[in-house]
Amino acid sequence: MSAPGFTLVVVAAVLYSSGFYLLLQRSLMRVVFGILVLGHAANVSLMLTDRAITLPPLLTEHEGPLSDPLPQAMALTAIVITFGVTTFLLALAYRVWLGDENDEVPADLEDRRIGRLAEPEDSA
Amino acid sequence: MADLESAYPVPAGRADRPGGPPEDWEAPRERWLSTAVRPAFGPRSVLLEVATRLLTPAILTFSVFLLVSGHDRPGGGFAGGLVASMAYVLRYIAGGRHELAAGIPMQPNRLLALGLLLAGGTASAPLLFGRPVLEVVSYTAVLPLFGKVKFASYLLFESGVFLIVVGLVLSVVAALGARMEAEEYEARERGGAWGPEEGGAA
Amino acid sequence: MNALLAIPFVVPLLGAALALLLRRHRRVQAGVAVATLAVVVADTALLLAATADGTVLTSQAGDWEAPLGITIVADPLAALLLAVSSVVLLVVQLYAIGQDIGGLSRAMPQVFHPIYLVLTAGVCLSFLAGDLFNLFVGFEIMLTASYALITQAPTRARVRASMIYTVVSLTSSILFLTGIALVYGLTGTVNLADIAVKLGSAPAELRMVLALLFLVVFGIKSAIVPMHFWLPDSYPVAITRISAIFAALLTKVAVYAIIRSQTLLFGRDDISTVLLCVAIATMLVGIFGALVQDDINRLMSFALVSHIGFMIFGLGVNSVAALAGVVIYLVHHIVVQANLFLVNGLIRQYVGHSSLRSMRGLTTVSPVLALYFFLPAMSLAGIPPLSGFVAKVALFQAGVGTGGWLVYTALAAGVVTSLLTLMAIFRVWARGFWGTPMPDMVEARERLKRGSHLGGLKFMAVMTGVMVVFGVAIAVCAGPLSEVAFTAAHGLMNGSAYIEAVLGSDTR
Amino acid sequence: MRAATLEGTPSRPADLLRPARRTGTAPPPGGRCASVLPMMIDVPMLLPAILALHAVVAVPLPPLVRRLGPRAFLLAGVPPAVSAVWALAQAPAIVAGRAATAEVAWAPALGIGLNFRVDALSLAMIVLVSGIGAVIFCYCAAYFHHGERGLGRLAAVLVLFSGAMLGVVTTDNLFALYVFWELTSVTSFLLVGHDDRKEQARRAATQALVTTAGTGLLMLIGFVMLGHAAGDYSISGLVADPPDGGPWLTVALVLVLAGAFGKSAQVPLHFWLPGAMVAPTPVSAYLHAAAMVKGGVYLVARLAPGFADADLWRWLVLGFGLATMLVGGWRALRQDDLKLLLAYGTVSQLGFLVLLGGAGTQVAGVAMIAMLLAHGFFKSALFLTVGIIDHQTGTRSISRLTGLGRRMPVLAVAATLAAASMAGLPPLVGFVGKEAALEAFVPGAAPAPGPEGSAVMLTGLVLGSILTFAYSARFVWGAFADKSTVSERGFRRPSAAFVAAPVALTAVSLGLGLAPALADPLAQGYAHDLPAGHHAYHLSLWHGITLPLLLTGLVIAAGALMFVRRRAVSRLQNRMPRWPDAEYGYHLFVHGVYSVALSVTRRTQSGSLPVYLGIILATMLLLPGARLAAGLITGEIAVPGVQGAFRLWDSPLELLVAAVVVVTTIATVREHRRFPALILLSVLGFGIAGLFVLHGAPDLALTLVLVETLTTIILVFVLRRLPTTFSVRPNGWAKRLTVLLCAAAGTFIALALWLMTAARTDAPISQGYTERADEAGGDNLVNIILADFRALDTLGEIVVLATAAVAVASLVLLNRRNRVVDEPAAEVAVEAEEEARLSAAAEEHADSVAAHAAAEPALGQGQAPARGAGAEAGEAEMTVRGTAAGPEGAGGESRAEAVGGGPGGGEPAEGGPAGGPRPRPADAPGDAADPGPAPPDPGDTPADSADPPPDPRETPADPDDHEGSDDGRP
Repeated sequence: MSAPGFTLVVVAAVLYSSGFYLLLQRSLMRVVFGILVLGHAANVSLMLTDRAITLPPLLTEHEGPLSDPLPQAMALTAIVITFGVTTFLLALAYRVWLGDENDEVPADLEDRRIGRLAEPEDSA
Repeated sequence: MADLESAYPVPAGRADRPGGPPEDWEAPRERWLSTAVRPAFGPRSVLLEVATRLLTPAILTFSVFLLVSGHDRPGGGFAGGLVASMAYVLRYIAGGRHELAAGIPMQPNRLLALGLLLAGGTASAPLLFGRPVLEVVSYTAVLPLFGKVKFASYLLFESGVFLIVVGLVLSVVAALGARMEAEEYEARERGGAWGPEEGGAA
Repeated sequence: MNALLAIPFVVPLLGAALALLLRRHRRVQAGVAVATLAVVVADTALLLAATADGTVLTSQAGDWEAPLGITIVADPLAALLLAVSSVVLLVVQLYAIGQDIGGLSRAMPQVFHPIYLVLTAGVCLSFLAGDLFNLFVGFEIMLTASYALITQAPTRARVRASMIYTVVSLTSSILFLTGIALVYGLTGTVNLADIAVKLGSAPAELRMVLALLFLVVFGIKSAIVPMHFWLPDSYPVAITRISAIFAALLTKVAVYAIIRSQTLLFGRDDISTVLLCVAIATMLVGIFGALVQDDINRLMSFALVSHIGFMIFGLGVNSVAALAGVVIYLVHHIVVQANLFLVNGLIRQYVGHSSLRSMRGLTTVSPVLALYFFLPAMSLAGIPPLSGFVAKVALFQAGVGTGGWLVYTALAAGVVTSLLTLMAIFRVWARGFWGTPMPDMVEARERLKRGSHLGGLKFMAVMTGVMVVFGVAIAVCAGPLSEVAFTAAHGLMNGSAYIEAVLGSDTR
Repeated sequence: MRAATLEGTPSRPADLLRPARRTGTAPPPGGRCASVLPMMIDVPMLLPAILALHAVVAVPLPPLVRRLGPRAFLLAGVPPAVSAVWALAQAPAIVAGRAATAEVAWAPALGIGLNFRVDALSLAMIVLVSGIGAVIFCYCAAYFHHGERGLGRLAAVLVLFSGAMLGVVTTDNLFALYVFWELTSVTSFLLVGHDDRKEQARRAATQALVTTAGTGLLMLIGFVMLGHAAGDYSISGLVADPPDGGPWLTVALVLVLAGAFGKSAQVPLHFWLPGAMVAPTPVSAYLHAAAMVKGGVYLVARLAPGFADADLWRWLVLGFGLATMLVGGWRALRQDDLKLLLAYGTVSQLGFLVLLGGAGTQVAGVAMIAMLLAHGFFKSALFLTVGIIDHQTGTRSISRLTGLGRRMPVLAVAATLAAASMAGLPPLVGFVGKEAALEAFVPGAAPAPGPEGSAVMLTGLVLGSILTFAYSARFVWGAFADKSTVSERGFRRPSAAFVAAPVALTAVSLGLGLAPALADPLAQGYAHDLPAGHHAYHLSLWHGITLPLLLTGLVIAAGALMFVRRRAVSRLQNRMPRWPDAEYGYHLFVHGVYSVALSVTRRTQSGSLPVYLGIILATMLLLPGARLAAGLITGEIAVPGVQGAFRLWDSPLELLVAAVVVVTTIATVREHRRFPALILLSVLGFGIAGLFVLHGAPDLALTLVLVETLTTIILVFVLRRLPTTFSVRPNGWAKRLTVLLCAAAGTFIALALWLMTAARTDAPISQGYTERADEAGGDNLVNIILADFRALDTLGEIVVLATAAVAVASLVLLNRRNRVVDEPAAEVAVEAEEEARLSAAAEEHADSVAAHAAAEPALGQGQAPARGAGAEAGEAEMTVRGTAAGPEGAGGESRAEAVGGGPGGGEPAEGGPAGGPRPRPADAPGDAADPGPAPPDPGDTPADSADPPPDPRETPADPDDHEGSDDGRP
């Protein structure tokens, strides 16, 4: 059979790369944006599995090859889940901001304490 | 504490301060226009408020249509729920938190619980008869006025979805919109620094 | 049969809805929660009894046959883990209620109970899912509930921790979804059994890519090195009952997913070299981390990471005996980790914190507490005759039985890890439990004894005791447990019983 | 109470432990009363019952001791006494070769079973473990004081230990052996650490545990390998039919021997035994003379019949045994503390026993049994003697004791006899054993080590015996002699009951010496299984004028000379170069482990979320990514060809929308102002929706548009609070690396998608949905799937939504007192302080130590005393308490936080029950897990935390440091 159109593949690559890049930022809002972009990316990849442009999977309106409904259903579920979780992440970001007056993801204190402990060790 | 109502009234201790609204302040339900409304974004626009109030029933009706017709046309519980909640979001944007509080039928948590009960109940009902979970039962009746009408249990299930989506959006708007607004208000009362008027997208 | 399979996730959902409705009536709400979990415990016990002989039970949701509809499957492995998890969930629930009675917690009971029940549903659904996308949904239910739980009583530290936790989990979820897209792209199906069949005709190299990708996806959630960093930064910060249940169950569900995917889906492909290397790294890095921690909860979290390595080791050895060892280890570890975190919670109640830097003489402050800590800690270190020993022996036997230099290296790492675990635990014991109690600890104890919340505290202690007894019972019942484990392992290695049960049975 | 226990318990546990399969006679008939008598006859099941009796008695002991005081130890002595009586009753049958067996099933699938088999060797060990155990329990009743701290716990653990030890010597399953073996390690840990307020006790206990459990783990692996090779985990089966050799078998034997050597304190693992002498003296007498340390000897002797033929085994056992014997003896000579003298003597004797047990010849076997019994009796008698001396005079230092012989003549005589047995003088059992031992290595007498080997061993044994004689003499002299240079100390006469125990044990030594025939059948019973020697040898006082007898004469002469010229010996010892200390090795090990752990953890656990996520991405590239790349390069993964499957786009419109999506995505990434980024993001969302429309997914597009709108609105809610611009990371290699990593990860995923979808062979299952849509009754396939075919997913999804909603609400709509923003200044301030300190420390790379010190001015002083050699218990505690109580000192605020667990003092966690409705919102105490406030305790750096590795030359834990007093100076 055939491969999916390469345009969509490029779109997926860009979405994933950008999403990952945003995810790796210190600013929480950008992390949230990253999750949103990655959500789109995942949905596009589900679309990709349907290898050709076809008609909507509505039995009444059309005759001819219909697009694959299952990835669509899964993408729909995924969209909604991403939406729910994103709102939570936003609430969390708000909370971080309430506490810290900035929206950066702070490093773990205890980890840094352990890291600091080791320093005299090394110099000795 | 995760209740909506606790989000709206200005927190205790602030009520009797002169200039602040009374503690149990609530937007008037009956009037077309409320005077003490402060919109979430930007300056107050009477036109928007009226339009919103007029639109709400229409949007809600459309959402129910989406819910019911989902099986045959694009739509369904999600889309319906999202559209319905859009009505409330609009209301909040136009009229602020008090307007929102006045407009919603019940607390979001209760909506969520009811939706979950509805969907979960539909899912588990077949179990009582030894059938697999979520089996769909449909029944076609001939009603005097409507003619042939099909009742299918997935409609109940979809209604659960609908309620939960509405509950989610209301809950989020209440939390991230109204609560934050209330806090700002508080902070301003306190002589705090920042005001909210910084642009607005919608 | 349909009901038996559906109850573990449907009833908690209904319970959650009820609890959410009843949040004003705290006692009723707690009652609903306990009743729900009791039903789940009873149901999973029946499931275990029904599958212990290797039977694979299935139920088709909505009565649509297998690849179209979603299959709910209980094989011995799933049933065993379900049974153990549900007991742990119930005990922790009761512990939490005790804490709430005593007013000893800042968590919000009104939302705690519903979310906890949702978590239960998510865990059960993940164990029972016979469908890859449904597994994803089960994971999401579990994870969303865990996001909500980890932010209970949000302090700065908790918000910070949950940020790390949430973002990492979301990353893994997105990758999981991507993985599903890949699998669907390659096979055109999402039913696990169907995928297993159709992957047979797929190119081997692509299969291998998928196998490794799913290892990464589930590896993030099960905290295997080098993807474990988030765990010690987030679990210990949550309130006790929540870290307990997280440590006990969440990582294990992910390990279960690894086992299921690597045996059923990718059983033909041999990634044992990767698994063994990962196992060695996980064991050592985890336990090294544990050795240098000053906070008991953090120490236990690192130990948790380390001992995940044992399970991955068993999977890497990849024989029936090894998988049986993994199953025993899973069961043992679920109970022991929950137990240790519950004890840590009691320590926090007694001492006010869990930092070894200012803790001495707990044996004097509370001998019972010392006993409660000692037994599970010994079990964790694999000291006989506790369950950890049985689990470790099973894994060691499998390792020796398979042989090969990499396996022996991993075995050596396992021995070193066991020893270092012992050292880490005795560091806690020698510093926190022995010695002259600090004056403020004695004071705090006196205050507790006089306080009005003693009843709640006692209830918590009793529940911790129940968990200790459960842990000991696992060791005592090692015979039947190992029988079931071997049955489960046979099923995993073979896979055909699973596939036949899902696909073979025609429309009933 | 006691009567009830005696009557009730033997039958009850037996009922509980009724085996699945029986090897003995028929099961006892039902009724409980009726079962007592048959149980006595039903020999097999009695042993598990006796084992259970130990556990049953242990449980009520703590409260009983609180009520009755030390007298409760008499009750504690019941289980060992019962076991000893049972063993003696079985003796005739066992000696005749009919081993008693019993079996309790546990986990047969894993080969773990509680199988028991009592033969001659086991019988000899039971006599030691239970017989001497019972005597020591009686002694305890006189030794301890009423109301002593933790006495109940001690009694309970001691009984448990006794049971575990009984298990070790009677079990016939490798795993069960390991179970009991580790139980003895753990119980001994608790016993050695009995006085847990002493730093030294804590350290010695940990040290002993790490050594024995660590080697025990090696042994476990060895067991598994042995059992796997033999296909059987039963010891008797293994010994009767040892598996064929092979490299792994050799490894297995080495591992097993490592366990045995660790337990029996063989050089170089011997250091823990003298350290463990901080335990109460009766405990030492029991654990470190009679029972636990014999475990390794027992294991060696147990396996010798099967494996003594292996060369490696023989040389390991003989070599380490001899070395231990000499080193222990040599070091015993320089001890001033009587107990340490005995401890090193024990090390020496253990070497001797291991050597005899492992030699594998019949004569050596006979000698081993004799020496085993002899050592158990004389050494425990001597320990008990030291206990009495310590108890009555308050010291056990040779240089401070004088004139005790006059004042405690009975004890002196008994102890002298015991010491004589140790020195190998007739007519004591020690002499009998030593004769046999020397005989075993007379060149040509046995085939085993070969003539040269025998000669070397014999020489070594003679040297060791000379040392033994010398330190035995030194013990008697040191404990009881009149020394002119020492003034007499205050003294209380011991009660008769107190002295009875050592006297009784010595009496047994004497009795067995006079009538060696009593022990001979036992010895023969064991030796029977060993590879044959060339002639039968029986224990006897008189064998005629033989080489061993002459050598004994030599030993006595040389030993006496060494004792007389003790000052010269002592000078010689002081001049000897110090050997690298094994304990130093242990500390190096511990220290090394902690350093490695610290540096590993510091390097891996950075605490930074972007780093964590980056590592996850890198892992994804490294595992599946590399695999995909490899497959592409090797051509094993087919790439869709240009002419056939490859398509660039599906419609021009798609290309347009895709271009919009790509451009907005990249613009979103590059945008650093929040609102423009937000708008770009919404455009992106709508673009994706457009793609969905093009691909025939109207449902998806509709939902996405709605969701996107809502998301945007909610983002606006939140974003209006946050800073106008996002923080920007400087351009640098880190950023470039990130870009590269993300681009590679994205490309990998997209490529994989493309390739996998192209490689699909089967039609997707969706066909089925189209066919069966009418059954479900609807036209919108997507919706039917969501609401019917796969409604379970939808159910899960709405649960996620509901949970997220509740989570958002509970996170934002909190009680006022729970809001982070209203936390009191305290926590925030402290955290900020800590933050500042951390960043300061992080920045000053140049001199991190200085930064460290500067950041914690208060800690400077505390560090030295706690760290140094003065880690003596009291002082260390003082230091800790000092810092704890001194919040008003420098850095006081953060200090108070750390110690008190927050402003509420030591309030319990998670909300502080005392807190109630107070308006203090911080759960600072509950949050004490939050590391913020506390700077590290002085002297508590992980490096020296569990087991501080101080300079061994300076530690009081190192027993050798007592030698400062030189030789007592008479």
